[in-house]
Amino acid sequence: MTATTAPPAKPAQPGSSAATRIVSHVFKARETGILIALLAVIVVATTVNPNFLFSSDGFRDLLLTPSLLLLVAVGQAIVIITRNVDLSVGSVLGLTAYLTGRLFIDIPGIPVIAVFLAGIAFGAILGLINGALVAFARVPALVITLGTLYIYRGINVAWTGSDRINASDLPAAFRGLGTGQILFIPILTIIAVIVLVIAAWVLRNLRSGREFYAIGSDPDAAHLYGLRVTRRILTAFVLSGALAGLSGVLYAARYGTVSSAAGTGLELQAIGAAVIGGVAISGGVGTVWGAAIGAYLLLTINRALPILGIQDFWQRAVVGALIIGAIVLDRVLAIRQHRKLIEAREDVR
Amino acid sequence: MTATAPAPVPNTRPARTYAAYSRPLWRRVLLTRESAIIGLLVVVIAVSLAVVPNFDSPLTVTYLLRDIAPILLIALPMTLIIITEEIDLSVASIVGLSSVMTGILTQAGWPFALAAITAILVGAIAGVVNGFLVTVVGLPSLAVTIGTLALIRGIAVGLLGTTAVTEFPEFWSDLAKDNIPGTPIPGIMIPFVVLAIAFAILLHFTPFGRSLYAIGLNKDAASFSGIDVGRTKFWLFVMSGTISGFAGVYFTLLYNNARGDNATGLELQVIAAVLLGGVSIFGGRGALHGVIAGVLLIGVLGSALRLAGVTSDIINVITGVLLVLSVVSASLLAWLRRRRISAIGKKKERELAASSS
Amino acid sequence: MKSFGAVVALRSGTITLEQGSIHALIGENGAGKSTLVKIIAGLYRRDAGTIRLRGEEVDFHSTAQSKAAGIAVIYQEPTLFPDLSVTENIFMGRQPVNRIGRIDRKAMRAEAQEIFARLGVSIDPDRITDGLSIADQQIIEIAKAISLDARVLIMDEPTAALSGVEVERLFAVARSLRDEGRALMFISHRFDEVFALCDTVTVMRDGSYIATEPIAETSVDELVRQMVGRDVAELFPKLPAEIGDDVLVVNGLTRPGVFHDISFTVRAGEIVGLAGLVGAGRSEVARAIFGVDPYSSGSVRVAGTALPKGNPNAAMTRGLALVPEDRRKQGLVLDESVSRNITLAIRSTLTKGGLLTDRAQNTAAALWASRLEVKTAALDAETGTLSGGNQQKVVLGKWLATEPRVLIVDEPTRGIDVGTKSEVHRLLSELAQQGIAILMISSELPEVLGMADRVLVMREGALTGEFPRSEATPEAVMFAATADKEDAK
Amino acid sequence: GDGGGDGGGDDANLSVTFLPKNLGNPYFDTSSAGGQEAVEEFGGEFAEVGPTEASPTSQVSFIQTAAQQGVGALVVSANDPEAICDALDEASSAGVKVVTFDSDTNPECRDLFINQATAEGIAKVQVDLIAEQIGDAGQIAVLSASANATNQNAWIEMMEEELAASHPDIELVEVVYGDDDDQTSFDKTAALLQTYPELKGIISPTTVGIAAAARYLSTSEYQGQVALTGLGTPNQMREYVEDGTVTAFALWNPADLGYLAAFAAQALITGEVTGEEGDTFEAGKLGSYEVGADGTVLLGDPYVFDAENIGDFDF
Ligand SMILES: Nc1ncnc2c1ncn2[C@@H]1O[C@H](COP(=O)(O)OP(=O)(O)OP(=O)(O)O)[C@@H](O)[C@H]1O
Ligand SMILES: Nc1ncnc2c1ncn2[C@@H]1O[C@H](COP(=O)(O)OP(=O)(O)OP(=O)(O)O)[C@@H](O)[C@H]1O
Ligand SMILES: [Mg+2]
Ligand SMILES: [Mg+2]
Repeated sequence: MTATTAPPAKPAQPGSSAATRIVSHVFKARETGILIALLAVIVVATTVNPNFLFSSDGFRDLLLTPSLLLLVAVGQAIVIITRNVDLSVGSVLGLTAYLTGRLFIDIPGIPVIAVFLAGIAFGAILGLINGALVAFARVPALVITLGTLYIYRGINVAWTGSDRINASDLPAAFRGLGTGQILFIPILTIIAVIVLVIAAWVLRNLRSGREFYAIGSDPDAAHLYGLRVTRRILTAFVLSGALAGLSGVLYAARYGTVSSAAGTGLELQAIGAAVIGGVAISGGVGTVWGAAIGAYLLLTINRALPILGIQDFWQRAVVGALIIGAIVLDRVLAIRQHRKLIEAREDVR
Repeated sequence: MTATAPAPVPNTRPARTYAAYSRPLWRRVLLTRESAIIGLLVVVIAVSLAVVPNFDSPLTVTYLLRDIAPILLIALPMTLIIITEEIDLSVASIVGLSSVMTGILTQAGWPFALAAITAILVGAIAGVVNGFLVTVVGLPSLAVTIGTLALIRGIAVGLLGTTAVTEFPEFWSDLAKDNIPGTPIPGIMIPFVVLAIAFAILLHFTPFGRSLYAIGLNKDAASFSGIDVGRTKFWLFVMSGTISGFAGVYFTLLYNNARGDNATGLELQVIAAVLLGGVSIFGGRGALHGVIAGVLLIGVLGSALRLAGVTSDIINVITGVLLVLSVVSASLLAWLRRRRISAIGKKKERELAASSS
Repeated sequence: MKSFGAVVALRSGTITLEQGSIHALIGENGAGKSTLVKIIAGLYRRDAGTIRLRGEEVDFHSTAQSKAAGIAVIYQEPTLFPDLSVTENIFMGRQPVNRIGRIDRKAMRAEAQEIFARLGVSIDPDRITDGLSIADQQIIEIAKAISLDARVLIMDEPTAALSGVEVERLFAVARSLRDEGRALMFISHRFDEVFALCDTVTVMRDGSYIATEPIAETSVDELVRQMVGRDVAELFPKLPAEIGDDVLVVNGLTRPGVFHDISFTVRAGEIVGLAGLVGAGRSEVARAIFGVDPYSSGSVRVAGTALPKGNPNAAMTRGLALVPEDRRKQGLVLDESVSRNITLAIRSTLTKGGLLTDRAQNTAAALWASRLEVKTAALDAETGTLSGGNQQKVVLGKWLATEPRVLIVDEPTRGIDVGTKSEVHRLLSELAQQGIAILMISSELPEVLGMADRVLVMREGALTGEFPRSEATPEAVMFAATADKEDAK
Repeated sequence: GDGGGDGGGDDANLSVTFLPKNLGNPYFDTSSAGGQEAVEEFGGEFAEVGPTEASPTSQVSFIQTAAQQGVGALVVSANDPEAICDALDEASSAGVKVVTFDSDTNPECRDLFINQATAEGIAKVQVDLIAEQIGDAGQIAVLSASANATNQNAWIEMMEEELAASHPDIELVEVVYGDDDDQTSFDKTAALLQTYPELKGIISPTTVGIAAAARYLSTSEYQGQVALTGLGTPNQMREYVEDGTVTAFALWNPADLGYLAAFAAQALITGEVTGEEGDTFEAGKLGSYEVGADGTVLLGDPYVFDAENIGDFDF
């Protein structure tokens, strides 16, 4: 974890030029540390086994495996930034993945794009239910999404029964999306990265994006300020649901088989990815870039462990250690920064 | 407090007297969230007895209590933790780790009692880790226990792979399963009832319990009143770890099976039951009898529905709906109350307008 | 009109703001000034009455609507987003954007710097607001309001935490806004500021409108009479007390960044007033003494024995009690009953055989509630439903129940109506008479001067003055509390 | 009410409940369908229950429910040989006949075990298939179900013996566990290929595993390079046999297995057999079967599917 001890994102000194400001910002960003950790894992694993990176499958899997989690983690990050949490994402993914298969089976010849739209819309509706309960009933997201985690999964199991979706039920063109590549880059990864870039841009550059941060930073102040808190929280949950829906469609494309257990346990991975990537569970802090890198780090470590001779049974322990390491690190950095600010004030005195 | 301190404030004016309670006893007892859950439980039991075949067999009681015993046990400390506005998501992982420890040590030839005590101790240590990270390092318990949930489960699965230890001394596994002689009630209920009484007294009739509610409702006011918030929470997490460890040993014996993935997902059931039992996730509200009724309600519903041939997924949906309803109904009631108050305000306004015109 | 349950915060208020003028709103704590402001801002809904803007009746449902109508409000409590940068805090929700809605950060930053230049302060616009001093936070609030370019600007005690220089700059800005033809409302407890800045003044008392006059036609004495509604002398029933030995001895208490080298003593039967501006660090000192906050060096002794650091429980058993400044956040568990609040600090002593019963709590609570004449229907009423003054009595009762030797009261009469206020004062006097050592922190100068045997003054984390009762004039105390660093040395 | 209904002739309680390792698994869907066919033939009452994930503790509550309901017989595929034993014992003492199929428990815990094929036969057919496909030399790996799966473990042990005895040039480098979960099996296949660049073949003695592995292989650079065989169902594997990812794989007919298990249950309920060695009973269209040592009934030899014959099957 030493690689991640980058200094905190600290405001640049006034008067420095724009270029040096950007450089120092990138250098000091919390995301940089986690990126270095990711690169270190890749380098070590590749040194032990060059196939990890330098075979076409190795390279593809490196990019492909975390793409689904990336999408879900981006949605999760947005929700966490507003000081909420969405535990139902795994169940939403499972439901939409199954819906995808059903659409192909029940409506022969349905265009792939229509299935994508249906999956995203369905996920968005499930997210809307979460968001409405949280925003209007003013009940903590943890409880609501814990409830919908059960409910959505139960509906999924009841709906699926024993009719799981098999690869042969899905058109080859659709399945091709799950494994195909454009210029050595898997299509799934391209989709995930496009979503990531848009989300990052919105969160950074649009008023609505910044309001997510404001709400998470201090909900009471946001209310005093006249921000539309209810609408933004609804939006965050709808986005999270829609992204889980999108990754549900992609799950069907990648894995071909969809049973009623698809996506079980994904919520913890998504929250883990966000937290590892520097998104504070108490809201207001972090970027979707961080969550995305966190997702890559999590799953890449999973894949690297067997190569490093560690039994894959220990994967979860590593994930847990990473999460705890990341939050402890954030805490230490925050305390250090706070002390610096106090000292600065003392100096002025 | 020294005896030499002067007795303050003598008052010359005639003292007011105060009624202790504004409402009669029966209303204070009956019109509560806990009573509602207990009532619902009674209704569900009555309907099941009437409608579900075989629900009235003594076997039902035995199996039901055996199966929900781990949830009942862990719900006790979980109630206290949630009342202080924290949460412990790692309990099921601690059950898993404790189960694995029991298995490995028994396999290694340790006497079972020693293995079990060690496993419980391991649970306590896991609780210490949680408590340390939450109270000393000052991290939010939700994030911490999501981390330890993965970490502890990972250690459990890592230690034993996906193999299992299934050989345990007959004496102990019978002890875990046997009923109290002459009743259909499993023996595990004896330690549970003892613990439940201890926790009820601790929570409802001691200064320590009082301080838990104060912490949950207003952390600052609690520490301004001389309550050591950090230390209190620390011990709650240790308690939770220890009892989860004990539940792990029981779980192992009940299923004759020590596996890393034992009790996966149990934390959600425990939390769902605690919240259903009327404990507020915002802290400061809730009572132990409500929680026990909440666990029993989920257990009885599940058992009756399974007997009636309803599949487990529908049971999960019902659990989820109950959970959501139970919290939303609280908000709904509060909202209705607010509306009534504002309606009174509006009426005043109209009267004012009428009188001024 | 506005009421919070049983508390009627605002009975009636007529106030007219005119373009190109600054209107002062004064009144005691709890007079309803902030409530009026929040109703105008659309944060609270009025129960009755009308608001007209340029002749048209308006009814704001949210702060966004009032903002859109051109009303900017600086609230009494800073409302900043701690994790966001200073610039973002100023422009949140209405950042300058380009055609596709992208936030123009450069323009935003430039505008922020321009406002800071106009205010004559240097705050890094890119730093996060977490960790800024109260004064800097207040300046950002002011910058926020200025950036709105509003027709109506309402400032609820904006100067409370500012130093003399900063206040002057703010006044310059306010005057220039007035000269641009905007309407301003200024709330302050400082008469000198009201007279220096404002054109008209409105006085409120107990939620009611009292009078509006041009500033030139009134005087401080007149205003005070209108605010208090009776003779001030009656408010401070100071009883003679026999002053004994040192009970509380504080020596060299220091917490970097908050307070430095604080040393003083309080004797049995003595009331020591601790005066200073908001943000001077008085509450922090009190909290450190009691053990809720840490301190890095120094010592606290009660009746000769040293208190361990950071252990309120030990402080309590040695006979120290602290009635904190924010009774809603620190003093009370509002959702719990009166009886449980009164017995919270003495819960361990009420047990029988280790068990704590409702009956024992009710008995103890009834005793203290009746001694302090708390007005409540029953002991199991939620404390949050009581009026402010009665809530304060519950806090006092809670601490008197511990039978302390030293009582620290922090802003004991904040937001309490005049009648209850004098009751609290009489109570403190009686306690002192019985030999309890009292340290009274208050931002209200008349209260300090009227009650204290000795006045200590703090400024920017340091003790800057000590006056015996006879020498404690308002001028001397205010000077010690506000004088610039250089002057004081 | 009493029991799940007395459907059959006489006064015997002919209600039979199937409890597979997990629901939503095509292999068990097929076996349960066979069971249902048989139960309907002899006029009993059929039910299928089961957990969604293959874990022993979650099977226990279904066993308990069956005992409470007082069903005539319970037909179980065990997720763990020991862990569900106590629950089965209790069911037995409540009068429920216990038949295991596909995956056995300890012999004391059940009345009969319906064995799809002998472990030796299953192990040998898979080893022979892989040896043939990789030219009897090189590294191979096994992608199994969960590490506790009784039958898989027995087969793997036999495969190791068979390899050591007759195929010295084949090296079994690792056994990985996909937990009969699709995604896990898929990702484990990817990891295997990554970790062992020299890998020549994979044996997956579980229907979920072989399908997931085939799906991964069919889109990877290893298609045609790494051989894959094991136990699979024709419907799931048809595509991969046709595109050349898989040459041949083996299985018995799971529908027949369920069918036989149901008739064995009926025979126990009616007292036609008691589980003693040498007892015989009639199993409808499959003919007559004899109980072997340890209360085991053998279905027959595994069947090898390849491009030639796969078109003849639909399950
Ligand atoms: N949200 C609330 N709920 C209940 N009572 C309230 C609430 N807000 C204010 N009050 C009460 O309303 C009264 C008026 O309060 P307000 O804040 O308007 O006073 P103020 O004149 O601004 O005083 P100060 O000078 O201390 O700022 C006080 O008694 C206060 O305790
Ligand atoms: N949120 C904060 N962040 C950083 N510093 C703070 C914060 N709040 C207060 N301070 C600092 O702490 C010191 C004391 O503040 P505080 O308002 O408690 O003083 P006070 O004299 O008790 O005022 P009051 O009249 O409100 O009781 C000041 O230096 C102030 O700048
Ligand atoms: Mg105010
Ligand atoms: Mg203060």
